This record gives sequence, structure tokens and C-alpha cells, in this order.
Amino acid sequence: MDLSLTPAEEAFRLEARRWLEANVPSTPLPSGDDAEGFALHRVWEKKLFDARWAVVSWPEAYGGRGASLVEWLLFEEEYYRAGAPQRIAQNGIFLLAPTLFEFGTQAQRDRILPRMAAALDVWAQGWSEPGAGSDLAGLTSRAVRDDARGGWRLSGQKTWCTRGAHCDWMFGLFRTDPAADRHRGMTYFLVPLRAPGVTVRAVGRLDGDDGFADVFLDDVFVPDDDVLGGVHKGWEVAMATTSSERGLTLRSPGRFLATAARLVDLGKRFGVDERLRDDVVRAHIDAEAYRLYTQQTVTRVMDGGSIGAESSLNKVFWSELDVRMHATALEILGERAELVDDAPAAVDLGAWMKGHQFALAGPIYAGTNEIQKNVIAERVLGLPRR
Amino acid sequence: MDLSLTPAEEAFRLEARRWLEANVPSTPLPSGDDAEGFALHRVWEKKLFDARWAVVSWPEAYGGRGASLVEWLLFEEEYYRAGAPQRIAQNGIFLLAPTLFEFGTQAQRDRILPRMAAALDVWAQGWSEPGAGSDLAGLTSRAVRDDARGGWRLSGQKTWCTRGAHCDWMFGLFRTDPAADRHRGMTYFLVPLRAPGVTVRAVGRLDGDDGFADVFLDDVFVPDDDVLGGVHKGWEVAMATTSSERGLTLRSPGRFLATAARLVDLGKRFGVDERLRDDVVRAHIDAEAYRLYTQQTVTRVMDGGSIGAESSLNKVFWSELDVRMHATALEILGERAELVDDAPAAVDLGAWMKGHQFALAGPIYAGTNEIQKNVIAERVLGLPRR
Amino acid sequence: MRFAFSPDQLAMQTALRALLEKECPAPVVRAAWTSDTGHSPALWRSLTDFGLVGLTADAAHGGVGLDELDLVLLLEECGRAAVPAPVLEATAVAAPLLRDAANDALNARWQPALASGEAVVTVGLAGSDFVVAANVADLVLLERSGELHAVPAGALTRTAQRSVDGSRRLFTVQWEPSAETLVADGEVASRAIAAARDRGALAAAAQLLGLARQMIAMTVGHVTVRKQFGAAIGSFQAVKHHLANALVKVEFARPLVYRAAYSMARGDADRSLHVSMAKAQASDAAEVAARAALQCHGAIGYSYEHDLHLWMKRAWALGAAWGSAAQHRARVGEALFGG
Amino acid sequence: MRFAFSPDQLAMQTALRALLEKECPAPVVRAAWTSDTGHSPALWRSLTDFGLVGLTADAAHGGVGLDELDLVLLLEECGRAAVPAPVLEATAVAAPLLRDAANDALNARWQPALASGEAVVTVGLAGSDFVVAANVADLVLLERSGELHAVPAGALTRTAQRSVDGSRRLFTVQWEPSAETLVADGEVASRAIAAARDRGALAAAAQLLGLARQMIAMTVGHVTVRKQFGAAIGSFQAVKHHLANALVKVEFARPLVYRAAYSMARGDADRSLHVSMAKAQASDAAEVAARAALQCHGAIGYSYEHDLHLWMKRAWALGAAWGSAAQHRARVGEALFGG
Repeated sequence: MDLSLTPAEEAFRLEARRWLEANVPSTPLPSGDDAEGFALHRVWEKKLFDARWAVVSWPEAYGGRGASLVEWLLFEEEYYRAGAPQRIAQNGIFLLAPTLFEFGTQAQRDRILPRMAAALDVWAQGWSEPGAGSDLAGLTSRAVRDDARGGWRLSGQKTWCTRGAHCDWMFGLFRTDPAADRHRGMTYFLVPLRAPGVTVRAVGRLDGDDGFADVFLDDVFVPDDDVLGGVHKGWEVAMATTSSERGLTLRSPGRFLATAARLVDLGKRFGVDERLRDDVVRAHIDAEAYRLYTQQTVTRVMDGGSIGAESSLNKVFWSELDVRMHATALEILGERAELVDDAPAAVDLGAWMKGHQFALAGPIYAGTNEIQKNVIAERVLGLPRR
Repeated sequence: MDLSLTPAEEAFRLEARRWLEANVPSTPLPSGDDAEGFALHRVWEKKLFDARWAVVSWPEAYGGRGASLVEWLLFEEEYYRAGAPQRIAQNGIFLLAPTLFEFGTQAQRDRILPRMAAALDVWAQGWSEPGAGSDLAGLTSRAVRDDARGGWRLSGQKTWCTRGAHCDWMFGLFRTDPAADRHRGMTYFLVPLRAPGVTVRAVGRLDGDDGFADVFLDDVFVPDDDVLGGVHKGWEVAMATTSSERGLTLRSPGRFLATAARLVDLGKRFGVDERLRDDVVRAHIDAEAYRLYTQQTVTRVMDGGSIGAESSLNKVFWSELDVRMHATALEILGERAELVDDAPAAVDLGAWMKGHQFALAGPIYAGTNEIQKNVIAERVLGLPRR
Repeated sequence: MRFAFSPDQLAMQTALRALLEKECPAPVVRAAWTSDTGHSPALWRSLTDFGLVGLTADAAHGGVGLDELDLVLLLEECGRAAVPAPVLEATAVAAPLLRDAANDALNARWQPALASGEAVVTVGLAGSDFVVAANVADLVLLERSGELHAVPAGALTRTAQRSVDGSRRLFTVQWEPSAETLVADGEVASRAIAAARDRGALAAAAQLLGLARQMIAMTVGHVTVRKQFGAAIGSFQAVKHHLANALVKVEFARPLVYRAAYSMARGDADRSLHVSMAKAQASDAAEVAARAALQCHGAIGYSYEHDLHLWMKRAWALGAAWGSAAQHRARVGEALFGG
Repeated sequence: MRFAFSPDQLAMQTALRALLEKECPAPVVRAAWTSDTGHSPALWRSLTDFGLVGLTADAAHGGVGLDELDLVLLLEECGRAAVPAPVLEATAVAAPLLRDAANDALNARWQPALASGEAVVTVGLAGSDFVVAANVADLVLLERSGELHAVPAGALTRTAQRSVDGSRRLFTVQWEPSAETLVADGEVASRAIAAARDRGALAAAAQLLGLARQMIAMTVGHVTVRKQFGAAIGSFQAVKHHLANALVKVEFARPLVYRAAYSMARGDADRSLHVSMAKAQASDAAEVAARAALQCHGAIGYSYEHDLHLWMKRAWALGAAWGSAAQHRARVGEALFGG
């Protein structure tokens, strides 16, 4: 065991810190969840890309630095510590890209990854459907073969597509063999959102921002080149990367370490009694625990190990931690907690109430915590399914 | 709404308080869960009976005072406030007696109730079996008709019979029609534990006391007179009284009010920071909530209303409260919490650790809280069963 | 000992519920979020005609003259419907505060106007920086340095403070105390203001009960219909237990709230303590109910289009307003432990 | 950065687990509850022969000379098996404390005896009123007024203090400090004692991890077999979620415990803070695991005949010993907030 950083890792961290100090906007960007803010975030993403900080763990050929997982963790810590903007490109970078690296063709990678890294194309995920949320295998959107044009015609509705109203492309599963049973006969498609037949409707989120979209597909043509990982293989392709995403890259410790540090700071500014101080300390310890847990995981992966159902432990832990931290912050703020947006008396521009609302989504998205706890019980502990 | 007491109620409360002040042993009786302690508690029960405090809500003819439910609540508050001994007769008084009042014959009541009230006969419950705990309808103990002698022959095993090793009689369900489906074909029997064919084996409880017993029945004869409420009607008879017991008489508020008051006192003696003080205050408020909730229920019952599935709310609330209160006490005690029995440095003779262990049984007995929460969801809120 | 409401009190509750189902369905609540004032004069008129707005106003001055125990179930209904109107401020707090602290002339001037719906009266007491509905108020009762003042809206400088609950219009206000605005000082003011603060906390607690119960009801409706894995999600034990836990919290807050109303109405010596117990428990219960409701709704409840958030945000706001759960427990702690 | 144990460390853990499965099954634990001393010389011999007892003893004096990072997984195994032996006191605390504070002569006298199993050495530091295993100890290291003393068992007056954990024999002790018993004072003593207290807390945390994991394992075994309503109770979602919640708590306490061991071994400047984080989290995790285990066992786990309570009561005791979760969080709070 060696928890210290190598000189190279230290140097990497310092370089990231210096660049962020020099480049993070001094006033926060507006929310990236409406059109105007989204455009500003695209500029920021491009700036990250130009300095090769957009995708540090990717090969240099695609705009990365070939950074190790340890370095990636360090970058994330620095990024959130610096209060840098939200990553509107994250669903592509953290959810689609690993799948492309594992299942994509060379041509797909060459075509898609550089534009994704530079935020020239921003990707939305298209998993959920009105009838398929926690039960993803219940999806009914379908793709029909079009031999004449060498591709597929997609129809159906995807929902809760994060920032879908502003994205360029969407990745998602569609049923290509309606006769196959629930978990089979699905294919993983890459869908241009500007294509004919696509209608995108912005859907407001809890906090009022248009953070979601419904995507309606009516006979949308997608060429064979935009099938990822083989026809009818969609479920396996999607699942193969879910664990590592949920277990490692979806929410890096840096985010929660930064929140915990801000919470300690808030406690100092507003004063906390022994009860609230205990809650703040819990948050600090939990964020540390999450960092260390992730370091264990990173070491295992770097040793060639894999991440399985344990990823569900991860997701339950950070999502519940995030809710607790924000609840503690609101308690510290007292009656001022309810102030938002441009309220002159709002503390930190209402960021805690905004963050609270976002945190409440954590136990729901990426597989509800109820489902994750089933997975922990059944696949980590070995309890019987019903 | 009138939350004050009538002069008669006040007088009743004062009479109870005075008698308890004069008669409650100044040093606690030993645990009633072993043979010696049980005998001493029988003496105490007799003393209560002689002063007509054993069964205040029963008719005078059976040793009661015909007290109203309000008066019963007051008596219970005074009883626990006075630190009076545990009630070894409670399973008979609170679980069997209401059933006898509703379903018993006059002859049964006349024969059984006075001896129960005077603790000449102490009753054990015989519900659970090794294969039937939460799933009571899964019980397999059986009774076979004996026409020659005019009765039944009982065989099987009952388990977790509280203080069964020291009791005189047991009440419980036995299968009289093996062909009927799970919830039918059972009969409610009154079983003499000294009868031939009965073997009682004491089973140690978490705290080391012999608080449980296994009762083995091998062709035990029970005459028809000891069938309660009709052959094959056992399930309905048992269930008809369960709700009111769980909802009202099983655990009166007085017990938790007294615990909360002792907890406040403990906090004052040992000092508490703002965090622990908040926990103590929660306990105090929750105990008050339970008292007031019970007053609502009592008013409803006195108005002719009934207690249905809401009784499950009650059971969940007091059992979780009891666990929280004891956990708080252990935190206040710090390293001394682990001391028990005759440890010279133990606080209050180790009563809090003892009480903690007892409290942990609360979410398990009388139907686990998991089952109670299912009942709340399905029968109070109307959610679908599986 | 009798812990139950009178037939009259229950009948008023039933009547108000029927009125609100008609006059204040979710679209009315939602409309208030985006309207200029957050206030619906039509709804206010309905509530006034029902007798709710003037319920606590002095009978000698055109009010109904009823007390906290008569009001508590009606406030619970206002919570259940997430009524976007300053009933708490005007009816639960301002009218009794005027009665307790103001002279006859002032009462004669404002109680009838308040009861008839002509004038909206709201309050700003020490302990809170904000005045609810100052934008639609005609008069604001304000505390400063232990004095109570009645300040006409025109004499206030208001700064809007946007709340997460779009129908709660909050303002910080600047004003000049003067001999003309002075209503009471000394013992009279401090006693009246203390009672007013208790009434505010009690009213918030009552509304939180209704909000919580309605969030549970909305969720029951959703999980009974929504299917995943081939079954209504309400048939899954985790969903059942979330809702059962929430219901337990609410149902064991309820009698504390009713008792506090009783104690306030009777002037019980422990009334402040009873109010604190009620507010602490109701704030917590509503918080638990909101969490359970959102989690059981899933992404659907997370969308702005769904009505759940209208109730949830009101619950967050009222949970902290008039003293948070922890602040009220601290007050109980002072009584139990001293200082 | 590399967060993993070495193959040697893992091999030792595996070997100890195998040894304990053989030498310390539940009946051995249970027997210690009712034996006169609570101590099993045979088990102590096995642990000594394995090298565990002398693991941290000075290599120059017959010990193995390893550090906290080498020990932590072995302590976890002792927790998993609920080992009824003072490994924490002798190995984790006393041997390094002697090394840090005592002169060569004292070390030469006691380290070899400790390492060879000839002598049992235990400790009584300020902050606790109790000495574990004083009845079988040959030497007790005791703190008074900032001084460290080494007191032979014969010079102690012991009063037994019965613990809920029958194999934890606690004593209050009376003794007279003297020049002969004095080991160290001043800066040397205070630094050595502070480290000893951290080592005690770390060792308790490690054992709590093992206890918690084993309680979960016992429960998994039970709920997989136990049937109610026609199905294994482990197939019910409520049972699954109890155990999943417990596992999350344990698995996120684990890296904090390992990091604390690393920091202690390296003499990291933040080592005390890291120990407090570890102990706070491990105490809480074991508490949650115990609750989940008992609830999922139902009445069967509540019986004295079942083994669960042997583990559960150890968890309760160690949860509070060497500083409770809240006390350790308070220490972290001082570092974060100051004073």
C-alpha cells in the first residue's frame, strides 16, 4: 500500500490546478440546462479540449493525455475543488465513450470521439421510455430493417434525456427483434437528433430548468455505421459498461469532496451547534470514505480486475451522501434555505437549494437505489431472487 | 375536545398513585423470567389483585373496577411512573382475556378470569412454531378429535412462549382440519401446561434470562370446555382481537412516558451535548405523541368505533421509539453502557442495557415491523398485494 | 378526557375540503406560481365568503371570533390543497395579534376589513427576515425592538426575495417606526407577539400535516397505476415501506398538532411547549413524506410538469419557517433541561 | 498511489482465518463466556505460535517487529471470529507502547515474554475506567496524571465489572504509583500514550469490521434457509434492503480503517484524524449490521442459544470502547472547525 503520489502524479495535479486557477470563470456560468447556458458551456468544453483537459484519460489521438485512472481522479478533484462548470458533455464522455472503446469499430471511434471531446457533438442518453424506467428491459422503441438504404428505421419515444433539447446526438437501445424475450433482440444505436423524423420536446426539471427532454422518433433512418456492437446485442453492450460507469466514472469523488469542503465552510460562516457540526463532520468523513473506496477500486482495475455488482454499493453510497450533505446545508441556512435564483438575500446564489434538488435525483437516476439494493443483496451477498 | 380529567378520573389517578407509592417495592424485584423471580412476581400480582389494581378495566365480579379506558390509561401511567414491577400476568390479561370477553362462554369466563386476575393461573401464549413465525398461518401443530372422552388430543411444538417455563396454562392455535387451506381449519385451545404429554423446555433470551420456552405437546388431552370460540374458528377468533391488542392494550403509553422521563433524568445526571440533548428531546416528544395518539384511539373506541389495521401504525411507532430511546441512553452512558447485572460501576444496575436488549425484541414480536409495514401499506393506504 | 373534534368542527373541515377541491385544484396552485402577484383574488374571495379568512377576527368587529382549535383542521385542508394564499399570515396570526395588542380604534379599522376580504394583513416578526405576501398586503404588522407596529403597505420599501415555492412571495422590507405606526410596546407587545409566533408555528404545523398527507395520497395514486417488471410498483415491498414509514410519521405528528391547538385555545400554561412539539414533529413528518413521495414517483415526480413539486416545495419552505424542527426541539430542551 | 495490501499481508490474513476456523469456532467463543477467566490458554498459545501475539513486539526483543498495516487485516479476522482474547490490548497497544515509552531494560524484560506468550500484558489508559483482562494479565500498563506506569498484576486490587459481552472481562483497578512502576513521564509519555490510544481505537475499528461482516454473513446464511410465506425470507425486499444497507456501511468503513492503519504505520501527520474517521465509521457500521442481523434473524437470533448475540454484544462493547463514534467525530470536528 502506498497512498502517496508519484512525482509525475504530483506534477499532473499541479498542472491541472494551475490551469484551472487561471481559466475557471470567476463568476459561475448560467445553468447549462437551457439553450443560452448550454451554448456558453459548449464554449467552456471547447476551452477544456483545446488545453487537453476535456478527456484526460483518453489517448492523445482523441484529444486526451493518456492519463492513468489515478491521474483522472486527481484531475476530477482539482476540477471540482476549483468550482469549475458542470460538464454538459459528460454523458457522452463517461457513458458512451467507454462503450465505444470496448465495442466500437475503429471507424466509429475516429469519427465520433474527437468531435465528442471538443463538444462539437454533445450526446444525450436515450435509455428510459415512458413505460421503461427502472425496468429498462421493458422498453418498446423499435428499429425496423431497411435493406434498401442499408440501415434501420427507428420509432418510439425516449424520455428523461438529460439536456436532450440541446444535444446533437443520442445513444440508446431499440428493439430490433420484437419476437425475442425482454432482454434480447435489442440493438444499441447512435441517433442524430437533427435527423428527419426526430422531435425533441424540452421537459422541465424539479428546479424549473429544462434539463430533460422527450425524444420522439418517427421512422428515423440510421445507417448501419451507427449500430454499436452488433445487431441484437444491445443489452449485452449496454450492460457490459454499466457496472464500471456506476462503479467509477459516473460520479467521481472530487465532486463530493468539494461539496463537503463547501459544507464545512458554510458551517464556519453561519455557525453550527454540536448537533449540526456532527452532521457536517459525517459528511466530511463520508466524502473521504468515498475517495478511499474509489482508490481501492482504481487499484483493482489497474491490476487488471473488474468492477461487478459492487458498483451498486457505490451508487447507493454517493447518492445518499449527496442528499444528506445538502439537507445539512439547508438546516444550517435555516429560513434562508428556500431563497433561490436572484433573491438578494440568498446565500451563495441559492446554490444549496439548487444542489439539494439535484441531489434528490441521485437515488432515482442510473437505476433507482431500490433496484441497486436488490442487486447488492442478490449479486453481492447471494440472496435468492423471488 | 377536552383533554382535562374529570374529578372522578383525577380521584382514580390519585388513588392509584397513593397505593403504588405505598406498595411498590423500594428495591426492584429480580427478573420475573427465572423461577425464583417468577414466584416473587406472582406474590406481587396477588397483592395487586387484592387491592383491585390487577385488572382495573375488568368488571368488579372478576376482580376489576369496571374502569373506563381513560382510567386504564391513567393507571398504566401511574404504574410505570412508580417503577412498579413487570407484569408477568400480562399475556393472559391483555391477550387472552379480551378474547374471552368477546368469544368465551360464561362458564369459561367465570372459571378462568378470577384465577388469571389473581395470578393463581399465569398464562403463556402459544402462537409461534419453529416453522411459523411471521407467517403464523403456516403453523402445523394439530388437534385430533377424541369423541370418547369429549375433547381433543394436541400434538406439535410451540416456541418463543414468553416465560412459558413458569406458566400454568397456554392459549394457542392448533390445526383441527388438516384438509382446510392455510387460514382455515384451526381452533383456539386453552391448554394446561401441567397436563400429561406436555414437555416445557426453557430457552434463554438475548439477555441470558430464561424468558422463553419451547412447549412440546405429545397427544395432550384437552376437553371441549377448553375450546375457545368454536371448532375450526381459531383464526377468526385470534385475529378479531389482535388489532385492538396491538392498537391499544399491548403496550400502554405509560411505559414509554416513564422511559422518556428516566432518559431525561439520565441526561441531566451525566450531561449531554446539544446532539444528545436533541435525541433526548425527540424521545420525550415521541412519547408524548404516543400518549396523545392513544387518547385519540381511546376516544374513538369509547364512541363505539373500532381499531383496524391502524393498529399496525401503533406497533411500528412504539417499537422503534423504544429502540431509539435505549440507544440514546447507551450513548449517554458511554463505556459504562456495557456493564450489566452486579457490576459495581454499572449505572442503574445495568437497567439500560437490559432494557436495550428487551427493546430490540419490539420490532420482532407481535408481528415483525416488516409485516406491520406491509399491513399499513396494503390495508391502510390501499396498495396492491403482490 | 375526550380527544376528538366536535361535529361542527368536522363539518367545517368537510365543507372546506369540498370548496378547495372545486376552487383550488392543482392548476390554480400552479397558476399562482407564475402570476404577477402569486395571489388569486378570486380564491381569496371564496375563502373569505366561506368564512375562513375572518374566522379568528374579532366577532365584535365583523369576524367569526373562533379560536385555534376551530381553525386547525381548516389549515390542514389549506395544506392538503397547497392553497396559494396568506391564510396563515392573515387569519392565523394577524387577526389575533391585532385583537391582543391593538386598541379599539385600530381593531375597528382593520378587523372588519380583514374579515370581509377588503384588506390583506400580513406580518413580519423578529426571528424572520421575511414578510410573506407583502406585495398584496394593505397592512403589515411588524416587530422592532420589542414594539409592535402596524405599517400601511404604502409606507414600506419592499425587496422581493424569490422562494423555491413560487407561490410564496417573500420580501424584505424597510420602514420607519413612528408614533403613528406604534401598536403596542412593553409587556402587552411582548406577550401578544409571543402568542403570535406560537400561532404561526402551529399554523405551519397544521398545513404541513395536510401537505404531507396529500403527498402520500398522490404517491399512492401513482404507485397503484405505474407498472414496472410486470407489476404495479406499489406492490413492491420497498415502496410499501417508504410510504408506511411516512404515514407513521404523519399520523404521530397529528395528535401533537391538535393538542397544541387545544392548548392555545385554552391558554394552557404549556401551550408554547405544545406548539414546539407539534411544529418539530410536523416539519419532520412532511420532510419524510416528501422524500418518500419523490422517491416512489421516480423521474416522473422529478419533472416540473408533475404536480408533486408544488406540494414538496411548500413543505420545504414551511418546514423551516416559523422555526425549524431542531429549533423547536431546542425550545423543548430548554424546558426539560433548563437554559 | 496504490490502495491494496501486499501478497504477504493477504497471505497472513488467509492463514489466520484458516487457523481461527479451526481453533476458534463459535463453541470456543461461547465457552469463554462461562469459563472462570474468559481466557483460553490453548487459543492464546495458538495465536502466539501463529505469530500474532508478538507481531508488533520489538524484533530486537524476540518480537516480529511488524506494524499497524501488517496487523490490521489480522485484527479484522479476530473480529470476524469474535476471538475471546486480549489481542487488542497486548498486541495492538501494549507492545508498541512499551517500545515507545520504556527503557531497554524494561523492554528486554517484557517484550520477549509478551511475544512468546509467557506473559499477558494489558493496559488501562486515561479516558477509560476499565482494564480488559486484568485477571489474566501479568503486567498492566497504566496511565496516571500524564505518567505511564507498568504495574505487575500482584500489585493491583481488582474489582470485576461484568460486561454484556461475557468474554470481555473488565476490571476497575486500584494501585499505588511509585518510582519502581514509573515507565515514562513528560513529553515521552504523553506522545507514547497518545499513539497507544490511537492504536487502541484503530484495533477496535478493525475488529468491528470483521464482526460486522460476520454478522452479515451469518444473516445471509439464515435468510437463505429460513422460509415463511412459502419462500426463503431472503427473497423479500425488506430483508434484502436491511442487509444491503448494512453492507454499504461496512464496505465504506473499510477503506477508512485501512487508511488509518497506513497512516499510523507511516507516522503520517494526520494519523490521529484518520484513526478517528475509521473508528467513527466502523462503530456505526457494526451497529447498523447488528441491528439488521438481529431483525432479519427474528426471534431465533434473539435466543441465547443462537450464536448471533456473541458477535452482537462484542460489537456493542467495542463500538463504545476506545471512543464512541460521536466522540471520534467530535475529534474530527475540532480539527475541521477548531476547538
